[in-house]
Amino acid sequence: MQIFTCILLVFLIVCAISVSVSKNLLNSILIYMSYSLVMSVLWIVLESPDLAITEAAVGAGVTSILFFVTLKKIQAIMKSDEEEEE
Amino acid sequence: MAFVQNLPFICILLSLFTGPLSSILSGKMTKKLNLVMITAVGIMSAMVLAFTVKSGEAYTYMMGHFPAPWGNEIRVGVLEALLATVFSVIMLLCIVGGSKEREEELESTKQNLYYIMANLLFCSLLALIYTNDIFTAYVFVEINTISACGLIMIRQNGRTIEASMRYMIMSLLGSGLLLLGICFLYDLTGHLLMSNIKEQVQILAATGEYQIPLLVCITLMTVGLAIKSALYPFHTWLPDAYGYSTMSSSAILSSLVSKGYIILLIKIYYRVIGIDVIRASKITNVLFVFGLVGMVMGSVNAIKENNIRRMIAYSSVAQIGYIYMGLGLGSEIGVIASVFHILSHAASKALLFVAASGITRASGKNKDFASLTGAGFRNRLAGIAFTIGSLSMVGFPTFAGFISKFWFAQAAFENANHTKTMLALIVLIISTVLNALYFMKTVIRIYTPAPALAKEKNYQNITVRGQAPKSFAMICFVAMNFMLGMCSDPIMKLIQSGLEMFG
Amino acid sequence: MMNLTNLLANYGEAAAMILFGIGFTNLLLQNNLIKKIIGLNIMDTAVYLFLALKGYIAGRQAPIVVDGVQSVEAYINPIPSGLVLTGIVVSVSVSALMLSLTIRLYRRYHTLNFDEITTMIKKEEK
Amino acid sequence: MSRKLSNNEYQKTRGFRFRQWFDGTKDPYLGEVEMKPVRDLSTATQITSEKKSDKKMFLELVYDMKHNTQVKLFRRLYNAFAVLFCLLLVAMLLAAVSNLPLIGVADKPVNNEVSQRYIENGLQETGSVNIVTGMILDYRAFDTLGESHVLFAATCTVLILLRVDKKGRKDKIAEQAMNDRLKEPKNDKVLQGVAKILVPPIIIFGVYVILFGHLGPGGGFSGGAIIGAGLILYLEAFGFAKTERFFKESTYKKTSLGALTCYCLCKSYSFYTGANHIHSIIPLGTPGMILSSGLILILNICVGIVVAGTMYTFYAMFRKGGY
Repeated sequence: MQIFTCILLVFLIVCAISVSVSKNLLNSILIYMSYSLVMSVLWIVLESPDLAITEAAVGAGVTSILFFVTLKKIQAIMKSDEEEEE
Repeated sequence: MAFVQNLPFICILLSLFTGPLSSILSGKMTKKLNLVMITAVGIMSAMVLAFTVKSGEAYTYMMGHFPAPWGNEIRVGVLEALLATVFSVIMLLCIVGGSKEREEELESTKQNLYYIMANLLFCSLLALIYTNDIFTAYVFVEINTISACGLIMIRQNGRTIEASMRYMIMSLLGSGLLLLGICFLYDLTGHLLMSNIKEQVQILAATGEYQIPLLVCITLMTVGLAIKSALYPFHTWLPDAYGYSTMSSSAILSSLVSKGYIILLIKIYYRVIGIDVIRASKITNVLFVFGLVGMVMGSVNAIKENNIRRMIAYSSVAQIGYIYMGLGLGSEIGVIASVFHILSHAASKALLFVAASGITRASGKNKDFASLTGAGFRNRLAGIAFTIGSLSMVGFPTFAGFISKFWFAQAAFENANHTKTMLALIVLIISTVLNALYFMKTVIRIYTPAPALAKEKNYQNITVRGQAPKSFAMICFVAMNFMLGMCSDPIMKLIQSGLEMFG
Repeated sequence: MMNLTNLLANYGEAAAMILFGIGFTNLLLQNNLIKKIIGLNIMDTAVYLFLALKGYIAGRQAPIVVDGVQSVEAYINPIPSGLVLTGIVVSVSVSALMLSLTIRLYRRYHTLNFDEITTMIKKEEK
Repeated sequence: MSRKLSNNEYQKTRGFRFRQWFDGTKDPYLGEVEMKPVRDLSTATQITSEKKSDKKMFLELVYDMKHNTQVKLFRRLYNAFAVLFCLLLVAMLLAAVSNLPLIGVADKPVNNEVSQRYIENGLQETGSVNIVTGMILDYRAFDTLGESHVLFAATCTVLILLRVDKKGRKDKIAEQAMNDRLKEPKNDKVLQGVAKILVPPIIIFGVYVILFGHLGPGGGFSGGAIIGAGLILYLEAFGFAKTERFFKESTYKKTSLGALTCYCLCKSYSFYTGANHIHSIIPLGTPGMILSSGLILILNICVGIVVAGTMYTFYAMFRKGGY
């Protein structure tokens, strides 16, 4: 069990670092999403199922959706700007 | 249990509930609701104050069916009731004073959202004042942050949105540190209620266990709240946020919001960790140094500023420096002076913001100094009010600011550490001179007659009746400043007895 | 100062602190607004991980009463879970607020770089 | 070759297609599925290099690099100090952690009389089988009351920032906000099919999580978020025209006001009776049944409604600036 926890923790740290390093915003968001999922697995390991459900629904679900929508919105604004320029 | 003892709880619930209720009402109705609510809370807090002064001791109020270490609690003493009363008066006057600006600057469909934010902000301030549970304090700190951000950005232009982003980033850093500090403290003591944590911390301090984590946890909470209350190196969000948001927001933010965090810090020092442990940890010295730097640097920046609102905002940075300097002296009297300064600064800074908006309205809404020339003649009441506010800030006798500076000096004199005494006194003098420089510069400018300028730019005179709500607010603020300045003794006694109840 | 054997035993908390540091650095230093917000979320979840580890006791079960067993020896500490539950909701609302601020800023200044926005505002003023 | 079919017929069978696909001679689906034509790589690199130089020019224009070496130096120093500060912070925290009580051990300050009472008497005192739910909605209900108002406050700030008020505004921003769906495929068949299958179970699961919050893991927050996610999926598949039939801004306001009012009233009652030592008349019921644990079920439903509405509102505001 300890080894499993350790692997998850290392994965979390790797995710957190690669979020800040990655050049592509979409990649960062995807990595953050997986970070949240791993976190919710970790919470199941730590015997807190309430937290795991909430983190899976809120952290990996809704927050990530909001990130995606923001990115999409930004791209939409970018596109309409480009059209205007043309 | 007397019925009066229920009132703090009713105040919190009432202000909390008016937030959602405002969401379905129209703009005008919400304004009325908001004013009625704040007035009611003010009256109730005054009754609580009378009750606690009479009974002479603090009491705790169970939030739920479970006693102390298991359930939530709020705690009511003289200091809490006093702060709640003063805060509700100031909040009411700020909202009244800025009503015209709000109508002009905000979109008509977003009027009621403003009052939702104001109600929730007020509720969170009350909860921060009264709560006896450190995690509840964290939750309400977050409400406070979000609703303050709403108040900043509701007037929408690029500046305010950038300022609120900056504000959010800084405050979130602060609340992250605060939350981590709370977690450490919970791990060390196993409690979340302030009184129980204190007992455990006393035991830890006596046995010498967990010294390093305790120190780290004190540091985390102090730094977190210092960031949130804009102590000098963390003040970068402040001038933009206060300078460009609508007037009543700036007044509320500068006089109440940042003070709410300082009060929470004082509460943590006295009721959670215990002031002896804090003194032994030497964190007060750090606060002292940062306070001194803030006092000077805030004033220097204010002198450089060419926009009257931003100048007042930078002056807030300096005044927060004063408060932290008082805390940093580490003595009882220093803290009393700080608490008094919180009240006096709230009264005079709100007055300055209201008066400054009156002056700028008489100058075609220009905020730079050149167009303010002679504004004191065009809007006489605002000119007088601004002068009084400035005098109070500088520390002219008979006004509130003088008393707090006097007590700061007194506290510095009585300090056992002579380097601290010398430093505090020197910086007090320097800062007062700098204060006088920029405030008197403004006062002289608004009383320099400039009929040519007024004619050329077609400025209009504003009479007292032409700005009835603002005049009312200004007169009340001036009266408050006088009251705090002339009869400060009873208030000082109240603060002293309140702090004793804290301990 | 540093108690290394203890630190190794507390490896979970150490990892949480490192995550906190990464999140804090991102929130403070990243120029990109979206990465700043991800940093904020990482920082918050790190604190929650720290708290959840506080409540964990090896060999005990989640605090949901099974078969009427109500002894302390059977379950882990429920308090940290409750606190984290509160915290998660706070952090989702804060990040929604930050994201909407980002959209507004992008709409006006057409960049996600906070430094560029600041310099543009300064130029505007002049 | 021992093939029964003639060559002509054989070419129509799946086996032939499979073989062709396997050999890589021809893609069997080419021409049947729409595919984007592959962009020429050389133009792409050209575009990126152009963009890079544009960016550089822009940066030079904004920062005025030539004349602003001071600013540059300041930024570098600032960054160095900030990194140093963060490293120091982490070191300090690690030092503190190394001195904390060990994890996974029962004998430490956190496991004191507080958690003991929650575990030992929680079932009798709150009626909730899930001790965490009982704790946040009964023992420490004031926190949770504040928390649901955090959500409400955040929704209001998002409304302030992103709501497009239609009244007589036809400027660029409003149009941009409205038009962002024009560039996407509408009525995507695959998405709609998946949504038709998935949305009902998601919402039912959310309702289950809310209603069984006091009996198992879950509760108002997680269940509300799940329902919100289901609504978001529905909206994404079928568009705003369909959702407007049952969810408008006024719906959100009324439901959340109703839920928060109910929450405030319930909790005021229990706070008031608790503090004044009046016996509460609310029955706790038999633990383990769905209608049990006093106010907790009602509070969970209220919180669930607020959270679901909030999540949906966030999404709708981000998407369109309206419902």
